[in-house]
Amino acid sequence: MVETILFYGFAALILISALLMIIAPNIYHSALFLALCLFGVAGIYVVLNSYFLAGIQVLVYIGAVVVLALFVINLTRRILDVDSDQHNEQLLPAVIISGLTAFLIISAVLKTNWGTMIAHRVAQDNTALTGRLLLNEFVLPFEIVSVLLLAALIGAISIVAGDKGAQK
Amino acid sequence: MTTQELLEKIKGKIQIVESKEDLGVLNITVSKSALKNSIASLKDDFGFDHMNFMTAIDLPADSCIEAVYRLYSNTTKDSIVIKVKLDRKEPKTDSVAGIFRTANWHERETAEMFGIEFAGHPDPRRFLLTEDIINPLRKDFTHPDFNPMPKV
Amino acid sequence: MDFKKLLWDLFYDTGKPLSQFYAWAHNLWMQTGLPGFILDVFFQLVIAVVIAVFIALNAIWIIYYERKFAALLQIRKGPNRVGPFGLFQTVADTVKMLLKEDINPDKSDILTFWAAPFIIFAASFGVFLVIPFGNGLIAGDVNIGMLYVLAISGLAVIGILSAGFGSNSKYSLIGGLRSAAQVISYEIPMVLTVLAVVMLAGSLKMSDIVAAQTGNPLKWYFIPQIVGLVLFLIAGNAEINRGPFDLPEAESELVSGFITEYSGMKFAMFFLAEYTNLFLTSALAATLFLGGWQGPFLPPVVWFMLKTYFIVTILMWARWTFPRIRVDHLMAFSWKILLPIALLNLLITAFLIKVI
Amino acid sequence: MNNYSNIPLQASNNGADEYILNMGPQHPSTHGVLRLVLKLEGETVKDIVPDLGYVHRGLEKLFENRAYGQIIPYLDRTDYLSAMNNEWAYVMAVEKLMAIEVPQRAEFMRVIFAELNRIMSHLLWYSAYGMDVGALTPLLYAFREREEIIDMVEAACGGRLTHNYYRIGGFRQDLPKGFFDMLKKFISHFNDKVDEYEALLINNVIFMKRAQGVGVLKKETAINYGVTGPNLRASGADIDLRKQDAYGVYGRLDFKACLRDNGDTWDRCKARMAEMRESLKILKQCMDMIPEGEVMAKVPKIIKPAAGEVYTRVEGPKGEVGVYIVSDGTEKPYRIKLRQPSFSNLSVIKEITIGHKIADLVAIMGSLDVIIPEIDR
Repeated sequence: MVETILFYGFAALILISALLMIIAPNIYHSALFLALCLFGVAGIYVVLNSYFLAGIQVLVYIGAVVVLALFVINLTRRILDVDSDQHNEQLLPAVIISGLTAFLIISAVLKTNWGTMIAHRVAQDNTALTGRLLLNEFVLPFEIVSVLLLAALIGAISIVAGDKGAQK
Repeated sequence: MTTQELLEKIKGKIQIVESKEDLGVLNITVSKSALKNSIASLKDDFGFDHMNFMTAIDLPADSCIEAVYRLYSNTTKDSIVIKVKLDRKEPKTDSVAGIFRTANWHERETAEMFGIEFAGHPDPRRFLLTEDIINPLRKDFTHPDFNPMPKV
Repeated sequence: MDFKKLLWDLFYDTGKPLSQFYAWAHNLWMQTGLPGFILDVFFQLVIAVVIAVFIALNAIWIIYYERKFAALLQIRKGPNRVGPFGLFQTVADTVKMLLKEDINPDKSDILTFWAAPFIIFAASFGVFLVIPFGNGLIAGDVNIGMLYVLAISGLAVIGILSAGFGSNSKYSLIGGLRSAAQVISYEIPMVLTVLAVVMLAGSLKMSDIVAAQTGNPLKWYFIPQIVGLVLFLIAGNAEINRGPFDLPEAESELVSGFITEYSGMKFAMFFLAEYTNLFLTSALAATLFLGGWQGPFLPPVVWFMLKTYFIVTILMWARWTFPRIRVDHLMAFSWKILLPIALLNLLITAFLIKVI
Repeated sequence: MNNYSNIPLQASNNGADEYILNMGPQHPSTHGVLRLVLKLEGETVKDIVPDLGYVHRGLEKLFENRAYGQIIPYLDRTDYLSAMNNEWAYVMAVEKLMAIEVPQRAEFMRVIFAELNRIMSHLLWYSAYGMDVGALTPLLYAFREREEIIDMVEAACGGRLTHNYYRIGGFRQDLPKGFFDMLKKFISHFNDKVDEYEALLINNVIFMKRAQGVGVLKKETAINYGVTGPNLRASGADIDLRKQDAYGVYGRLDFKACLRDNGDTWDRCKARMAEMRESLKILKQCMDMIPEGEVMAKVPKIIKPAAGEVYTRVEGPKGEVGVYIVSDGTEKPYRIKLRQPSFSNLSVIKEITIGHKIADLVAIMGSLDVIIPEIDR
């Protein structure tokens, strides 16, 4: 009962904020609504008893990704132009790409046999479980992903540093 | 160094129109065209490396404005005053801001106070005053808002 | 019922009488046949109100304390006019704030301008959920406690950036950007030091971390983690943007940083959040390194407050003594000094845990 | 509104990272009403244009309508932190013009008050500078000692900020009883206090990191810009007017000019700290050497100098305080020009701040120790 109410509440939050994010004329507002949307997703995780995932969702997606987006908006917009135009000329490619993505998602949804996929109720304290899984069964993918991220990090640093060197 | 010695020394390099001693300091007057060269020469050849100030004096009786430059040498501890007489109606002279960079602001202030135009000044904007006050340090300056104190 | 025992329990083992009361109330509620979650929601609202009142009172006290403490350091008297020893000075200031005109600057972005103080305040408000004030005196002992703290307190950055953006002032913008950069940079050494403690305790849960340190002061984590404590204090102080890391509101450079355009109640919200954050950082330091509410003789709540205010005093001392650090030094300090030390600390801790 | 019509600054439009920041005239760290228009890239200062004149009072015009004796109080209001140094420069000029011999006791008193003023000014600089770099406590520490000096000055002349004590030919009145006891007490403990200031702010690691190597002012540049005072000596130029001109009785006193080598912000701070100690030495000597006697020379009732012009200067706390008087033989001066140190000291700011951060700009501005009424006059 409670879970159902919470689920629909968070789902509504996600959908509404996602919609607002798309139609907001101000790009900064869009980013804020994105944060709200991601917060709703974290709420869904809480409803599903995945506290760890919820925490990570807030920490990484809101605390890092959205903040980075806000940061970039603050840095790149013309300082005193409050509204920046979000309409661009590349309407056709945008329509094609989003259409393809929508097709992918919808077909995936349709092909999945939802009836047999009732979630197993995970243990209450699944944080330790997650940790154990990550470092035992899935240690190889975990490490590969971290190496990949490290490479990306070093690449980013080298791009920035190389740019500075060229300026001097 | 006494002023006489100093005068003898600089005579060769600088064309002096008039010179006098005033309380132990040599006062020389140079012509408008020779001003820039004189000051450059005093700085480079005679070691006058410090410009104390630059200002002007309005002399309506002679219908001229005197620009006054005061230089000081940190090594020989001599002072010298260079004066140049400018036409009061259209005061115009060369800027020495290229030689002494401190002259930049001093000249801007003087230009504003006396209406002198400094040719070749790097930044000839108004400096301290608002636009409506023109040449306040000239002797004949009046301001519409100025009410003199009643005589008691 | 034994009244004396109840009193003892309330002071020393607060969780037990509270859970008994909850069970009793729950039973009573269930007899009415209404769904149980309504009662839970009601209790949660009560907890929220209690926390809000606590935040307000605490902020009033902590501001007074800071002013008096600063006065002590600066050989002056501090507030001494309103009430006995100037105790009501902050109350008077708060009333003044409430009555002041709330100005929206021209061309400000109303949504972000208004949202910013609330986001910042909500972030610091949310962290109170997992602060263990005493034995069992914890609003929600979630099993990701420390992670929750980091995640929620990280939300304040959005508020700060929004304040910088929404004010439509360059000073605010620079302040907001500075602050965000600072908070993000210092979050990393902070997480790493917290991680070392979490490894020692073997749990993210706050009550577990406190319990792992036991009542014996020699077992508190400030002994194995003395480096961690120092790192945590530095990083925590930087996270809450207080001197010597008060660059975002650096008065002499940016007027008041991201708070420049705020006035009235919204300004007060920023202040409230600042002092709440000060309290929270100190409370976390006390919980993680000084054994939380544990201690002999005195009730746990008193111990907790004593420890917290001890840390608060240290942070205030630093604020009123040091000059402000420069922005690029600040970044370099985080990335080049704090981060390697924190990593090393984490490594050594992990190594020692495995060996011993 | 982008009202920078008279400011020759333009943020380049192609890159979005350059912008104009208007700092002042009401800003916590511009020391009065100075407006700086900055061109910034991120936080780095690309260009800087000072906009002055917000407190211009037309003093030089006022002087032309005042008798010689009436001018002294106005001078207190230029550099109000070292009023007596300004007065000294002026009365010295008139005395030189009229060839008045000042009594010995007055000469020593002038040195005492000039040095007290110097310490006062440096103390206020120290406290304000602490605020500039974000340390709030130095303010109170320095004001504690400044208060003692002000009490002394108040005992002597009745004024705490604007003294109006020097007169053409000497002093308004002799020192009060007990003045030297106060002075002795002050001298006995002030040296320790300077140590305390250095420990609290100047030698703090955070501050040293901020100040060292920042805003380097080369000796040649400094002289070319007419920078004087501690700012110049911090760059390594051995120029102290108390030594160069040896006016008053400075020739008979033993002290040294406080030189530093690098000319950065930190050196300027250190130079001032050392100068306070030197001033203390001078005060000690004056206390021993001061003779009894008159404090006022024989001066005619109506001061009417002969026609001529004179320029005298003293070493104020901020640098060369000069007064240029053109007299036409009447009882009012024909023209007075005040040459004050902050005017030239501030003009160098563009030279030494470009390429630094805003935080450094504040630190450099503070270390130059400018005071706006001196520039605007």
